[in-house]
Amino acid sequence: MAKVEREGSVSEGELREFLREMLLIRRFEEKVEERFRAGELPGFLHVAIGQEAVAVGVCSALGEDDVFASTHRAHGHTLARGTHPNHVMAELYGKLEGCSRGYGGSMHLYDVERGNMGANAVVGGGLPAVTGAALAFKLRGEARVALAFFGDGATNIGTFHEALNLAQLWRVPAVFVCENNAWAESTPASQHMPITDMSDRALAFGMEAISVYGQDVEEVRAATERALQHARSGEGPVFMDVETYRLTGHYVGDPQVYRPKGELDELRETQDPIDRLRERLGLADEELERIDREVTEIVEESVRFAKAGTDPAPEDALKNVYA
Amino acid sequence: MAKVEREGSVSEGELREFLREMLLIRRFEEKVEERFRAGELPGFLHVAIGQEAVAVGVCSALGEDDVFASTHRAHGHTLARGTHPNHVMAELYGKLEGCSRGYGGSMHLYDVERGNMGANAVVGGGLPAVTGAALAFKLRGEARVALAFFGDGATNIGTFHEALNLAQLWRVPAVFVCENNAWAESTPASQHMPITDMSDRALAFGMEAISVYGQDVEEVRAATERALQHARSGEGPVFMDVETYRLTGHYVGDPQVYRPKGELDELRETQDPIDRLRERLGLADEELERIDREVTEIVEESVRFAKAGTDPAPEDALKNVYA
Amino acid sequence: MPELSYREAVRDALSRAMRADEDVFVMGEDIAEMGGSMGVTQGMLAEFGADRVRNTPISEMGIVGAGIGAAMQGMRPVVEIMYEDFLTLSLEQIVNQAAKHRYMSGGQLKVPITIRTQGGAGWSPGAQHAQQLEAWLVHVPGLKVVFASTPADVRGLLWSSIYDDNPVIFFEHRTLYGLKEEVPDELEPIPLGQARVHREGTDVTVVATGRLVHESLAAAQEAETHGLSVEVVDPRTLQPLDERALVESVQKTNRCVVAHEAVTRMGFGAEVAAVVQYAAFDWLDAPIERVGARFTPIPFAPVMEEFVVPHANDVLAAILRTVGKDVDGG
Amino acid sequence: MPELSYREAVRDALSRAMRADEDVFVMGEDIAEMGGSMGVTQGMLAEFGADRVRNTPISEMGIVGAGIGAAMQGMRPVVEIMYEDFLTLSLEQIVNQAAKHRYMSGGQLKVPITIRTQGGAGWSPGAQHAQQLEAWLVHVPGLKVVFASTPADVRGLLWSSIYDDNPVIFFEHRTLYGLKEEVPDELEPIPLGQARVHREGTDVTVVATGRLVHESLAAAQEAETHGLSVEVVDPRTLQPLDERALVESVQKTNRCVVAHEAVTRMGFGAEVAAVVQYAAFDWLDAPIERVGARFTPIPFAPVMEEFVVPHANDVLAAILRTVGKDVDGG
Ligand SMILES: Cc1ncc(C[n+]2csc(CCOP(=O)(O)OP(=O)(O)O)c2C)c(N)n1
Ligand SMILES: Cc1ncc(C[n+]2csc(CCOP(=O)(O)OP(=O)(O)O)c2C)c(N)n1
Ligand SMILES: [Mg+2]
Ligand SMILES: [Mg+2]
Repeated sequence: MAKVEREGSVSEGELREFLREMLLIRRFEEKVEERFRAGELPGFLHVAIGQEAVAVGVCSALGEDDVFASTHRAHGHTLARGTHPNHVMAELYGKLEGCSRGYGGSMHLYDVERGNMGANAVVGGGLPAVTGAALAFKLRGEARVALAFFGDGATNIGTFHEALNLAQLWRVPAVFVCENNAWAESTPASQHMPITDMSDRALAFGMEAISVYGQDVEEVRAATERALQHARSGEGPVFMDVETYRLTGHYVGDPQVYRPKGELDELRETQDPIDRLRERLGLADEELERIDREVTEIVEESVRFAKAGTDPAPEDALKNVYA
Repeated sequence: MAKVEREGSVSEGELREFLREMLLIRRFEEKVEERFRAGELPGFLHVAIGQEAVAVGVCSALGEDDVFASTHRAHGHTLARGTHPNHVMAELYGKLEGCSRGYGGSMHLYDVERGNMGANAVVGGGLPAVTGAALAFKLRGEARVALAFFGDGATNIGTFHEALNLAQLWRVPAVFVCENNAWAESTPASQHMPITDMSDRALAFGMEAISVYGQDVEEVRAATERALQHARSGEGPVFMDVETYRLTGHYVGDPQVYRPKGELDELRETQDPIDRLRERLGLADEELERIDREVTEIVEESVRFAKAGTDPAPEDALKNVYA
Repeated sequence: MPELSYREAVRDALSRAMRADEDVFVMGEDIAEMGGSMGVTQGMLAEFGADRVRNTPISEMGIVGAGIGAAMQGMRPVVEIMYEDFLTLSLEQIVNQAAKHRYMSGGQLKVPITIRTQGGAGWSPGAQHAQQLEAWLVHVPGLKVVFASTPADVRGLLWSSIYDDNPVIFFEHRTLYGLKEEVPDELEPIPLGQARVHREGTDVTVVATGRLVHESLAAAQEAETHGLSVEVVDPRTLQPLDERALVESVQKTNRCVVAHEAVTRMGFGAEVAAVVQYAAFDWLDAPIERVGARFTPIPFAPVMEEFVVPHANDVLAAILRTVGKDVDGG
Repeated sequence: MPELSYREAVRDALSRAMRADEDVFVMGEDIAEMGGSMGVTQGMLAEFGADRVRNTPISEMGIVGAGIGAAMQGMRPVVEIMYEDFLTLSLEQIVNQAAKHRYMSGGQLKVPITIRTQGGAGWSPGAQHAQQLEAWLVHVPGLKVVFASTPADVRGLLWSSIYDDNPVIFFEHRTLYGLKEEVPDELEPIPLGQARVHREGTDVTVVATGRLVHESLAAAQEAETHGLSVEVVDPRTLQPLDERALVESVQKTNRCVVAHEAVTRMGFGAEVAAVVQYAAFDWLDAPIERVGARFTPIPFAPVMEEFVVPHANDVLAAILRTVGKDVDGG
């Protein structure tokens, strides 16, 4: 994982590393779409194509001992946190080598060693535990932060309200990252939220809020550093409203009948975080292709790894119910 | 029920009627405390001594077809809405003549004819139904408003968030009245809320908010009229933050070990809504005593009525489970 | 007679009720433009408009509660909870509010809401999208509980649920949506509280719900090759429960298997077993067998998922045990 | 040996665990200055301070979830849900999160949280403050479920629950808090999963939980006057269930009554009946009787409340039915 050199600024080398990570996530998820269509992947899958800068910007800022909880759209977060693509892909194939040993699946990626407290298939379901993890850090006097990813749609559920309210009341070191892609499945923000400025949500708790443009990985990184710093220093939790774009369907296979015609094409044209970073870096075509080949090979290898993985025995299902 | 003459202003006659109602509620609840101590009343009882101006100010503004939902602290709301004291008291005694036929008890006072959709013993439990009732009115094009009472403590529960969020999103004719007495049972606001200005809660929904001093019945009445008018005219719901004071324990019998010494005496001295209104009206002692005798007799009669009431047969318990 | 899928049958019941009656409306997450996560309400937005096919935010507690409030004001809302795992989020409203308002008010109110939801394993949806939780609701006085297993049943029962004056929790099983059946042109309401005998038999009674009705029918077929005549009964309504139908069947066959996809422990089969052993004690020639999911969350990997939830062979094995035979000949 | 009330016994277990171990802390509504709505945590704020006796807002979902998060980070939180009726608000976190994190992660995590709650009828608390919902939790793989009926049991079981590495839902019964008993100076942990035989007998086994343990003991006493020797067994842990203890008892007595305060339909007694009829089929001389609340919400008026929930006489009547006698002589 990239190390922070100076707060609020990232070296060119790191930015290149970010590009590589974002492209890896992109290619990984495109592969997921492809393998799903090929009928190889069971379960419900949600890719975050278009949202890679959020995953990379946020996760690169996390300290080694920090923890986070994710959502149904978790591949990017998990990869950006450093879980090997082989183990993520193996999970999607339901193999024992998967990061959840095949028990979880795409919506339940865990990597406890790396502070991944788990992706959640219940919208908002992971938020209270982030407050609680942060409470544990505070009680034990540890300089760690717990961070939550969630979507704009998740801000409508009571769990969100209770988790953030408690976090602020107790001034725990937590950061709440709203990946605001303006859609909850097929439901546009206008149909699911009575406000237009997402950061207004934080006002109900008097919580520090940061709004950031999420297609720019540098901005996300800088904002996350500020948020982590605030939380870590004992000043309480932070709400991050991250404007981002889902450049694909809600789930893999989604025909997106609900999307206004042309929206997707236009967004792909204007809101691709990888294009943006590439321009920022002034990356030559061959340089990009080199990186692309590299990450594509990693992704291909992850599929090979996953397919060659071990299927659980049926009776393995009886394990891990109780400690 | 008092009729509105001009918006935002109440005649002297009405104010006297308010005083009478407030005093009736006060004497009723003092009697409840007394009868509880005498061992006559089963169940969990919560009186609203000190909060009478909210009940009367709000309920007097409601239109005949409006509906409301209440809380565990419901005697005042129910009486102010015009349910006969006999039927409220009979309910507390568990009699068939009770406003809930003896099935509900103090925390579940209903009077559907008068638009009382029920008091709720689950904090926040009645809020979504108020949104839903208002939705029904809107769908049917009826000029009715649904109103919810709840406490400051209730603003911490997810139900609150979901109910208000939906109400605003759907622009339904609902009014949410927070009886903000700065205590949730034994827990002071500082221990249960991360904000000091309750109306900040409304910002998360972009909801119209009105703050009002709840010990002044005229102010409550005027604010409620404004809120109802807003809601009824289709402009959407309103959040009312009503500052009020609980001049007694949380429940009847509460030793209030948690209350700072002296707080209660001071509040009783400075925050009694009945004293205030009496001064406003410049009411002579004998006039007050006359009213007091009148309402006291009503309360006494309600106890006689209740005690003479009919106990349900044990097997009556099997009725009313299904329609 | 038109052929309808289970999915279309649900849609048909909803649409007919909405045509017949302005008080009926549906609401839920992604039910409008997208037509619901299982496609059940597809096309309904166009016919009924956004007010009556109401797309909602992710607020399971709020939308159920809003349905309750509308029902208390005389509407007949049908609220969709996308996955029954999310009933956990609205249970307060279902159990403390919908189920009790009538009672707590001494009969002043009624709450004619229908809450549709679906669940089940089968496509590796994982531990939080595959539970079968109907047993919880059966434990709650004031609720009715329906679990339909065929297109005709789902249509007739949903209609009756919508027009029932009580809160009804209506379970659908995800893997049944594609199941097709010929149904009459006219919708025939099916009264709540009536079991359906899917197959008559004399040796063993299988009481099954949801997907397990079909697994049980397959098992019954297979049992014939063992010379056994198996009766398959689907209670359809779990509350009120048609106890008499179950008991009479067992009094005829003297043997009973209960089968559902939910976890066996404290599952609906426990109630059936308790009822049947009580009422048919003198008739029973063998212990009542329960078939249900193993006591684990639903795992993701298909091979484990398959192992955890019951299938026809599990029902068959239970049938054979009741007559003292082992699956592997015995 | 000191005499402790059930209330004091809970407090004693909590306090000892908190003294022994910095990772243990308690949180809940009004548990600090007020000492909890039932007075269980009185005095603990003074000893342990506000960080570890954490007063919370009314956020049942949030505080259970916060406990889960703290537990995932190695703490052993004990969260109090003031009334078990409010479990309905936190069930998503209990069922989808606490119970499943370990499984969904393939064993990477544990969630050693204890959730204490209390309920029960008896003082006219009304329909939303008197439910007994333990059966729901027994249906959920990944949870352990405890329901203690005496001071010694509640103390030893709570200790074991706190130190169990799994989420434990710990039920207390409101009317038992004043019950006193002599207990050893040293706290003796009671392993989860062990039933307790309260009274030996040879004619009928009564399996009872919570308040009904005491009602059953009274009924057993009374049954002696009918010449009957009644064994009373309290499973204490409902999950894992000590099936063997129950079955062995019934294999000895050949008759079984199950008694709890929860609604009979789909109550814990259904599971016991299903287990016992299966394992002791050849031993049973009479149908298994279930004693539980009638199928209604809990009414307010004392005379109705009394009628709805079961008492010693209901248990006695069931005992007599198992031996073919009527209460009113027969
Ligand atoms: C409690 C709950 N309700 C509904 C769903 C079904 N669902 C899964 S994702 C989703 C939309 C989530 O939207 P958002 O939070 O904005 O995240 P995004 O998908 O945009 O990343 C819905 C409704 C769920 N998983 N959990
Ligand atoms: C969901 C829920 N949690 C806890 C309780 C117990 N309880 C009853 S009243 C109360 C305090 C409510 O405070 P507030 O909302 O401010 O109302 P007030 O009592 O001040 O009128 C609590 C915690 C409850 N009834 N419901
Ligand atoms: Mg979104
Ligand atoms: Mg208050």
